[in-house]
Amino acid sequence: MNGRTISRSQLAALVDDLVGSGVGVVAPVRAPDGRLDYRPVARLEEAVLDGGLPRLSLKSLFLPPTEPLFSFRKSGPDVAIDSVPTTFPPRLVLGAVPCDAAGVAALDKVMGWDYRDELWFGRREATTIVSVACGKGDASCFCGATGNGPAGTRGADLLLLPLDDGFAVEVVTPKGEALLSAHAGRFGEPPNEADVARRRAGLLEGRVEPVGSLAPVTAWLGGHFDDPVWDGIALRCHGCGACASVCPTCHCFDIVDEPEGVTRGTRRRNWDTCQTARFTLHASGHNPRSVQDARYRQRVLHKFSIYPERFGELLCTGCGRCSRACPGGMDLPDVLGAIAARAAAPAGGAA
Amino acid sequence: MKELRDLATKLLAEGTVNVVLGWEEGPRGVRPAFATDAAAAGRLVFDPRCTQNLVPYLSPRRTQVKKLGKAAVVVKGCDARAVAGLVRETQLAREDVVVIGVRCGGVIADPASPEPLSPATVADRCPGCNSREPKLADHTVGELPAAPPGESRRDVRIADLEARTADERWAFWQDELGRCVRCHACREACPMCFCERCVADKTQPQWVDSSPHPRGAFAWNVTRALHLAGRCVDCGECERACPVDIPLGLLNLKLARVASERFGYTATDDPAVPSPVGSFQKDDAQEFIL
Amino acid sequence: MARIGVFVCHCGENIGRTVDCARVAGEIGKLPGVVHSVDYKYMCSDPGQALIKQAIAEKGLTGVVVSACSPHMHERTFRRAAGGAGLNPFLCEMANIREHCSWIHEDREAATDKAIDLARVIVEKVKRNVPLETIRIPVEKRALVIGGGIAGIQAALDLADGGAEVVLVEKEPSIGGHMSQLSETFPTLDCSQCILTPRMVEVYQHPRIRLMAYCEVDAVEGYIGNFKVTIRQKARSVDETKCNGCGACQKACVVKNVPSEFDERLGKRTAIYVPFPQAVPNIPVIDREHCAYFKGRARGMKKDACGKCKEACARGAIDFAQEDRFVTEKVGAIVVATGYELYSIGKDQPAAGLKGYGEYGYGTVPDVIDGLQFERLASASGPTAGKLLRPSDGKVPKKIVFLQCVGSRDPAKGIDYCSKVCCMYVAKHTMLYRHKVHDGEATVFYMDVRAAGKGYDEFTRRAVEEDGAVYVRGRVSRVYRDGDVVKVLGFDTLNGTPVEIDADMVVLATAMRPRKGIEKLAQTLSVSYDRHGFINEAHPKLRPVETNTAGVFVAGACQAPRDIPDSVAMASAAAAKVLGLFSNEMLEREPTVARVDAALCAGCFHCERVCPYGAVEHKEVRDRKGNLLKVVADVNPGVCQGCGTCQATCPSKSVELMGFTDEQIYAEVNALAL
Amino acid sequence: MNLYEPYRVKIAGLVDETPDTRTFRLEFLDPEVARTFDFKTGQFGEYSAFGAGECTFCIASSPTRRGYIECSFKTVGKATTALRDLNVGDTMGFRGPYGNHFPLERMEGSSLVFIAGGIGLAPVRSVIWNALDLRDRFKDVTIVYGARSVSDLVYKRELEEWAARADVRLHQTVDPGGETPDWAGEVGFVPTIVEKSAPSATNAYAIVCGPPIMIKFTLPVLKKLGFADDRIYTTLENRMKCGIGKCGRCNIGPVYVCKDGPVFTAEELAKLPPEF
Amino acid sequence: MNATLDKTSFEPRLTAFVCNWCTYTGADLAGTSRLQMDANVRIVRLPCTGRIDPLFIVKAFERGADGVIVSGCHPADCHYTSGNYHARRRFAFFKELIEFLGLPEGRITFSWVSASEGQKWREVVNDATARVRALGPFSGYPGTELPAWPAAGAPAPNPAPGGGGER
Repeated sequence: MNGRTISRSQLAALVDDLVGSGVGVVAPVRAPDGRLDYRPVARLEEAVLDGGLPRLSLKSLFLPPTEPLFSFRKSGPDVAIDSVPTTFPPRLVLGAVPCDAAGVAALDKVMGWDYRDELWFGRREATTIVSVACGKGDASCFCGATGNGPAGTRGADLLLLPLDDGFAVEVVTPKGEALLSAHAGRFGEPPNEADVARRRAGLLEGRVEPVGSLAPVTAWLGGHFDDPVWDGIALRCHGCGACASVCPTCHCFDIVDEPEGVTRGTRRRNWDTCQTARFTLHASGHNPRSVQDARYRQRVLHKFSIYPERFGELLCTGCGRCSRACPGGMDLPDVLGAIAARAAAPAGGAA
Repeated sequence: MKELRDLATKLLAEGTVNVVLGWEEGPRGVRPAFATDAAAAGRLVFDPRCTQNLVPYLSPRRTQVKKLGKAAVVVKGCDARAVAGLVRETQLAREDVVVIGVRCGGVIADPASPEPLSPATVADRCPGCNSREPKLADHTVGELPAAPPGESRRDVRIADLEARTADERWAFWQDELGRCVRCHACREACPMCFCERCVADKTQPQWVDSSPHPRGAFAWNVTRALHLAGRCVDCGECERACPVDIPLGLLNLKLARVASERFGYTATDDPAVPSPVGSFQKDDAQEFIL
Repeated sequence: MARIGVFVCHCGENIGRTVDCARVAGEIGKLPGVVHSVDYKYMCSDPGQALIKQAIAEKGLTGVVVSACSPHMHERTFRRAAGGAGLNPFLCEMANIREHCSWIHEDREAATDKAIDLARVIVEKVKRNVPLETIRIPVEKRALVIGGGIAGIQAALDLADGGAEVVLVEKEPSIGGHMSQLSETFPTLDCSQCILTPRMVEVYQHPRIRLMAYCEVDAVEGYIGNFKVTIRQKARSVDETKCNGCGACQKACVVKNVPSEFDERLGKRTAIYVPFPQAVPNIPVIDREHCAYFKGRARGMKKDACGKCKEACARGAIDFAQEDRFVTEKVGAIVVATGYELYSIGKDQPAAGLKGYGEYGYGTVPDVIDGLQFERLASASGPTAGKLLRPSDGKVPKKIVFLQCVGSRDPAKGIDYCSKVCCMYVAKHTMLYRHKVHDGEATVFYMDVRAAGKGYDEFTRRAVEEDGAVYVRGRVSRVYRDGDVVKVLGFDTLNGTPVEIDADMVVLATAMRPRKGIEKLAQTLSVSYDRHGFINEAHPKLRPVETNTAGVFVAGACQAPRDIPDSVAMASAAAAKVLGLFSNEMLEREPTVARVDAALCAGCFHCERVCPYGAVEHKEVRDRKGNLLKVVADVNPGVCQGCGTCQATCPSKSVELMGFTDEQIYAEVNALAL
Repeated sequence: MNLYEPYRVKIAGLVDETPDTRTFRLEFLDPEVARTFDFKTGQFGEYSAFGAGECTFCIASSPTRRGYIECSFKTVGKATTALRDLNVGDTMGFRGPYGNHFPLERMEGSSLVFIAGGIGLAPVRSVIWNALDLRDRFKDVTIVYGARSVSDLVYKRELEEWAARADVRLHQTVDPGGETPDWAGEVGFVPTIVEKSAPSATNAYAIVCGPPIMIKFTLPVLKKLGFADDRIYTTLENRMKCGIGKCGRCNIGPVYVCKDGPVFTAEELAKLPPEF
Repeated sequence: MNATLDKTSFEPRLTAFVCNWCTYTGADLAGTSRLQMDANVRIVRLPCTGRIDPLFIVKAFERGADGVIVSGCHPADCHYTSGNYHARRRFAFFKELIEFLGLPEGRITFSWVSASEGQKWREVVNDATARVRALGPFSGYPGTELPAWPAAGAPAPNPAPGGGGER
C-alpha cells in the first residue's frame, strides 16, 4: 500500500478542517428509520463509516434525481434563458462504499464520450471521494464478480481500510494525493503492510458470492438477443424500476419542462428507467419494447453487453441493491447465473 | 404445505387452470412462482415469509402472465381483498380465477430476512388481523396458525402523528416524502393501481410534476393516496416496494380510517360490498364545509 | 397556432369606473398568443359585436375572450357573434370582470389587477378550447302525464288534442282525483262530478291517450326528448281485458265494511271495489289487505278462505295470482300533476317539522271533520246520499262551526304558506249547509278572508249576506266533546271577547300539502322541490310550469296550493309548452358532454357509478381479429348533461368533459401564477 | 450554458403542409451561431417549445441553404402541440445538429433513388435539395413519393417544382381511395410504384424513409431491382431525449441511434434486434 | 410568493373553484347587489363541484396560491342532482389526508353557497382571505430545490421536529 494511516481523532479533525475551510462533507448518515443516506455532515460523529450500503447510491450526488438544466422567461414572442452554474464548490465524500465509487467511475465513460456532460463533470471535479473498504457484504453482494471487491479502489481518490484505531489510507488518484498533502499533518506513518494485507483478506473471508465470473456472460450476451433464456425471465418483475433508482450505475434520464405559470418555467433532467413500458412508448402508441421480458433484457444487456462493448467495462458494480430493493423477488445474480449456465451449455442445448 | 401442493397439482392436472401463482424458495427467501406443471407445483411453499401479495400479477395489464392461461392464485386473507377489489372494479371476472386461500398466522415484514416470525419481525398490518382465513377462496388450505405475534405499531404511529401540531406533521412528511425519487414502485406493486396510464404519467396536462423534487413528490404521494382512498386493500405492498422506505402505509391507513369512520366502509374480500368511491349518503358528514 | 383576440368592455361606467380597461387590454395584449387586445364602451352593443366580428375576419383569430359581465348574461350573445364571423362559437369565452370584479371592489388598482388576472385565466383557457358542434337529438313525440286529477286530465286532453301521444299514469284505481270527491264547486256552485266525469270519459276514449290507472312511475332515465320511463302496474287481481265492469263481484264480496277512501272513511266499501260509480276505468281492484282470500293466504291457510268474487264473475276476470308488472314507455316530455293531500290534523305527522292540532279533537271527536269529509257529506253521491247528517249519530247538525287556516299560515305548526282555496270552500260549505239545512247556524272562524279571483269576493259576500253565515274573526283555542255537543272555545279579536259555541259539528279547513311520496318522485325525475315538498318551478314568474330539469313540466297543486281554475290553466300551459317542444324534430343541446379515451380507459367504471344520468355505457374493444381486449366506458352524449363528475372521479383521467377539459382547467390554474 | 441549453431560434416562416403537419423555417437569434451553424443532411435536432419540452426531428432543409434551418412535424404529443401553438416571430429552441448523416460525398457520381412515404419525405427532402443544389455531381435522380391521400402529401409546392424539372423523375402516388377526382399522379402503395417505375440499380443508391410498414415492403422490392443492402439508406426515429448518447432511451441492442444513427443502411438494420 | 413581504402588508392570493349553477351565480348576485368584498380571490368556473378534482387544489398551491376556496351547491340543490354528494366524499378524503400531511388549517375553505346567497359568498371570501392573510404567504409549500449539494459546513438536514426516533 502506497499510503499512510489516519486515526479516528485525526479524521475527525480533518473533517473539522474541511468544513471550516468551506468544503462540504458528505457521508453516510443514519436516518431515523435506521437506514443510511449520503448526507452532508458537520462533524465526523454524524457519519457512519463502513456501515454498509446507503439507501441510494453515490450516483445521486453527481446525477441528482432531478436537476434544473436551465430556466426560461417569456415576454411576448421572446424567450430569455437563465443558465444554471456548471461549476460547483468543493466537496468531499467520506465513507463512500467501494461499489458506489466504482459506479461513479463507470459512469464517467458515458457522461464524457463525445459530448461532455458539464453538470456531471462539474460535480465530479469539485468532489473528492474517500471510500472506506466494506466489511458489511451480504449474500446479495457480487462486487468480486464485477472485478472490484470490497476494498476496490475504482472511483475512489483515497481508500480507507479500517484498522483498530483509524484507517490505513491508500492514495488512488492525484486528487487524493492533493488532499493528503494539503492536510499532511492529519495523517500518520504508513501502515504495517502485513496487517493491511491480513485485513484486506479478512474482508473476503467466508464470502461466497452468488454468481461466479461474469466474463462468459458478457461474451455470450452479444449474440443471443433472441435466446429462449429471455422467455418469461421477467414474469415476477413489476416493471417498477426500484432497481434502477437504487442502482449505482443506472443513469437513464428524462428531460421535462415544468412551467411555473404562463411565462416562466424550468427544463429539468430527471431519473428515468428502462423498466417501465412508458420509457420507449411512442406517441403513436407503438412500443418497441412492449413486454417486460424485453425491458428486463435491455437492463441486463445494457449492463453486461452494450456498455462493455462500447466502453470496455461493466455497468454493474455488484452492489446487490437491485435484488434487495425488488418487491417481486427478481434477483440479478440469479439471472446472471442462469445466463452463465445457458452460455456453458452445448450450443443449441437447453440450459 | 402438502395440501397446497397437492391441490395445485390437481388443478393443473385436471386442466382447471394452466398456472398456479404461489410462492417458492428463491435465492433470497421465497419469491413468486408461476407453476405450470406438477414439478413446479410440488415446489410451492407457504410460510410467514410469503409476505408478497401475488394479486398484482392478475391485473389485465400483465399481458405476459395472462398469456400463461387461466390462473389459480394463492392468497392470504389480506391478498383476497385485492382479488375482491379487482372483481369489484371489473378488472377480473371472478370465474376467471381460482382462488386458493391459505390460513395465515402473520407474515414477516422483510421476506428476505432469515429471522423467524416474531413481534420484532412481523409485518405491521398483521397484529390484530381479522381476515386470517380468506372468505373469497374457492379452496382453503392449511390449519389456522396462532394469531400473529406482537402489537400493531402503526396505530401508535398514527396516533402519535395526529397528536402533533400541523407544523410538526408537515415537517415530518416533508422529510419522509423528500426521499421520494418518483420511481413509482409503490404504484407498480399495488394490486389496485391497474390504470392503463397513470394520471402521473399524463402529460397533457401534467397535473403531477414528474420530477422527484419535493413539489413533485408531494403531488404524487397525495394523488396516490387519494386514488386508493376507499380502495386500498391494506396488503402493504407499496411500502414494501418503496426503495427509500417512505411509510406509505400510514397514509393508506389514515384514509382507510376516514373511509370507515365517515362512510362505514372497511376493506373486505366481498366483491359485492360497494366501495365508498362512486357511492354516497345524503347525510355524509360535512362538518368541514361552511 | 393560437391567435387570441381579447375584448375588454367598459359596460359604460359599470366596469370602467373601477377597472382601468385600457390597462387590462394592454397587459393582456402582451401574453403569448394574444394578437389583438382592445377595450370598448359596450361590447354587447351592435358596434361592439361588430368589432369582434371584424377582428376575427381581419386577424384570423382562433379564439375570442370577451372581458365583460357574467357569462350567464351574455355568453350566448358573444358566441353568436363569433359564430356569425365564422369562428366556432365554442372558441369564444367570457371573463367576468363586472359581477366578479368591478361591482364588488372599490380600489381601482386592486380591481384592475384582478381583472387582468381573470382575463388572463380565460385567455389561457381559450387557447385550449376546441371547436364543438351543438348536439342535435331527436324528440320522442309522446308525453307522460303523472297524476289523473283535473290537472293531469286537462293536460292529457290538451296534449292529445294537440296531436301528441299521451301516457297518463294514475296511482289510484280511477282517475278523477280530488275533484271527483267534491260536491259543488265555487264560485258557481255547479256540480263537480257533472263537469268532471265527461272529461274523464273523454280521456278513456281518446285514441291518443293511453290510460294507466293503478300504476306508478318507478324509474325515469334519459333526458328531454328521450325519456325512458318504467311504470309499475300494480296488481289489480282483476284481468282488465276480461272485466266488463258489471259489478257482480262487488255484490258477491263478503267483506263489506272497509272504510271508503273515496268517501273519506265516512262510508264503507267492499274488498273488491271500484272507488265510485263513475270511476274510469270502471274496473274493480281487490284490496288485498282486506280481502278474505288474501288474508287467509297471509295467515298461511292452504285452503282458499274465500273466492266468492271469482265464482261470481262470469267472465273469469278475477286473477288472484296477478303480480305487479313493469312496462317501459319512451316519452319526450313529462308533466307532473300529482296534486295535493290534506294536512293531517292529528298528531301523526308525515313530515318532520309539522305539528298537529290535537287541541281540535280531530280523530277523537267523530263530529270534527275536515273539508273533504264535508264535501262527501254534502255530495249526492256520498255516504249519506247528499243529506247532511253528522257522523256520530246521523242527526242533522243545527249548528256547524267552520275553522279556517287549520295548519296554513301557522309557522308554529310548520306550514307558513296560505292554502289559498280554504276561504272559498268554507264560504261554499256554509252555503251548501244553509241550502240543505235552512235553519242551521253556520259560524266561521277566520284570520282574514282572501277571495281574490273572478267572482270570488262576490261569492264570499253572498255567503254572509244571502246565506247568513256568521264570520267571527279570531282563532279557536280548543274543540272538545261535551255530551251531545262539540264545544268550541274561541276568541273574537274584533270584539275582544271570548266566544264559546256549543256546535253539533265542526269542519276544519286544513292546509293543502303535496302528495305523500312526492320527494321520491321528484328525485326520480331529478327535479327540485321546496322544503314542503312542492315541486319548484324553473322561474316563479317567467317559467311557472317548467322545472329545472329540461323536459319535465309541472301543473296543479303539486307545485303549490291551487284551485281548479288555476290547476286547469297550469295544465293547459304545460301542455302548450310540451306541444311547443314537440313541434321540433330535433333538439339542440350544448356540447358540454364527456368523452372517453378508449385506449386509456381501464374499465373500472367508477364513472358509471357516479354518473347521475346513467350516461356511461359499456363498450367492447377488440383487436383486428375480433378478440375482446377489454371493456371500457363510453359516454352517451345524448344522455350526458355535462357535470364532469366522471372526470374528477376517473383515476387516470381517461374521460374528458368537453368545454371543461383538464387541459383547459390546468391552463386556468397555471395562468394564476405570478 | 450547458449541453442541454438550446440555441434560441425565431420562427421566420411557416407552411401548413397538411391539416396536421407544419413546416417551420427557423433563424438563429445569435448572429454568431447563424453565421457558423453547419450540418450535414440526415442529421437531426431537438426542438423546444419552451414550457412543453423537446421533440426530435431531422433537419428538413438542405445544408446548402444557409442562414436558416427547416423542420416539419406532425402534431402528436405535448411538445408538438405546443410548437403548433407558436406564431411566426415567436422564439423556440434548437439543439443540434446531432447524429450521423447520409454519406452524400460517397454517392457522388452515382444515381440517386429517393423513396418516401408521408412525412418521411422530410429527411429525404433535405438530401434531395442537397443533391439538386449540386446537381452536376450526380447522375439520375428519381423520387417516388406517396401518402395516404392527396391531402396528406407534404411539400406540395416543391413536388410541383421537382415535377417540372427535366433532371428529376418524380413519381407521386396516393394509397387506393386517397385520390381526388383531379389527381394526376399514381394510385397505389409506394412499394408497388417503386416496382412499377423500376429505377435502375446500376451505380445507384436508394434513400428510403417512411412508416415502418412501407419500409418493410419496399426493401424486398429494392433487392429485386438489384440494390445491394449497403446501398440502401434509411433513417430511424426512435424515441430520444438527450440526442447525445446519455439518456439511454434510443438504444437498439448495442446501437445508440442518436450517435450511431439516425442514418443506417439496410445491411446495418438487418443486424439490429427488432426493437425499433 | 415573496416570503420576505411584511406580514402586515401581505395580500394573499386565493384561487376559488366553484360550480356554475350555485356559487358562480351566487357570486354574480353578490356583484349585482354591489356587495363589497376583498379582491384577493380569483374564480375558476366549473360546471359542478363534481368536476373539481383535488389535483386542481394541489396545482393551485403549486402555482403560488396562498389559499383555496372550493364551493358549490348545497346538498340536494345540485343542478346535476348528485355531483356535489360525490364531491363531498372526495373532499372529505382530501381534507383529512392533507391535514394528516400537515397542511396548515385555514389554507383551504370548503363551502356551499347557493345562487341566492350572495351575502354568504361575501362572507366566505372575506373570511377565507382573512384567515390566509393571518397565516401569511404559503412559502412552506414544497418547492423544486433538492438539498443535494451541501453548502459549506451545512448541518445535516434536520430530521423533522419529532420526525425521528420512533421508527
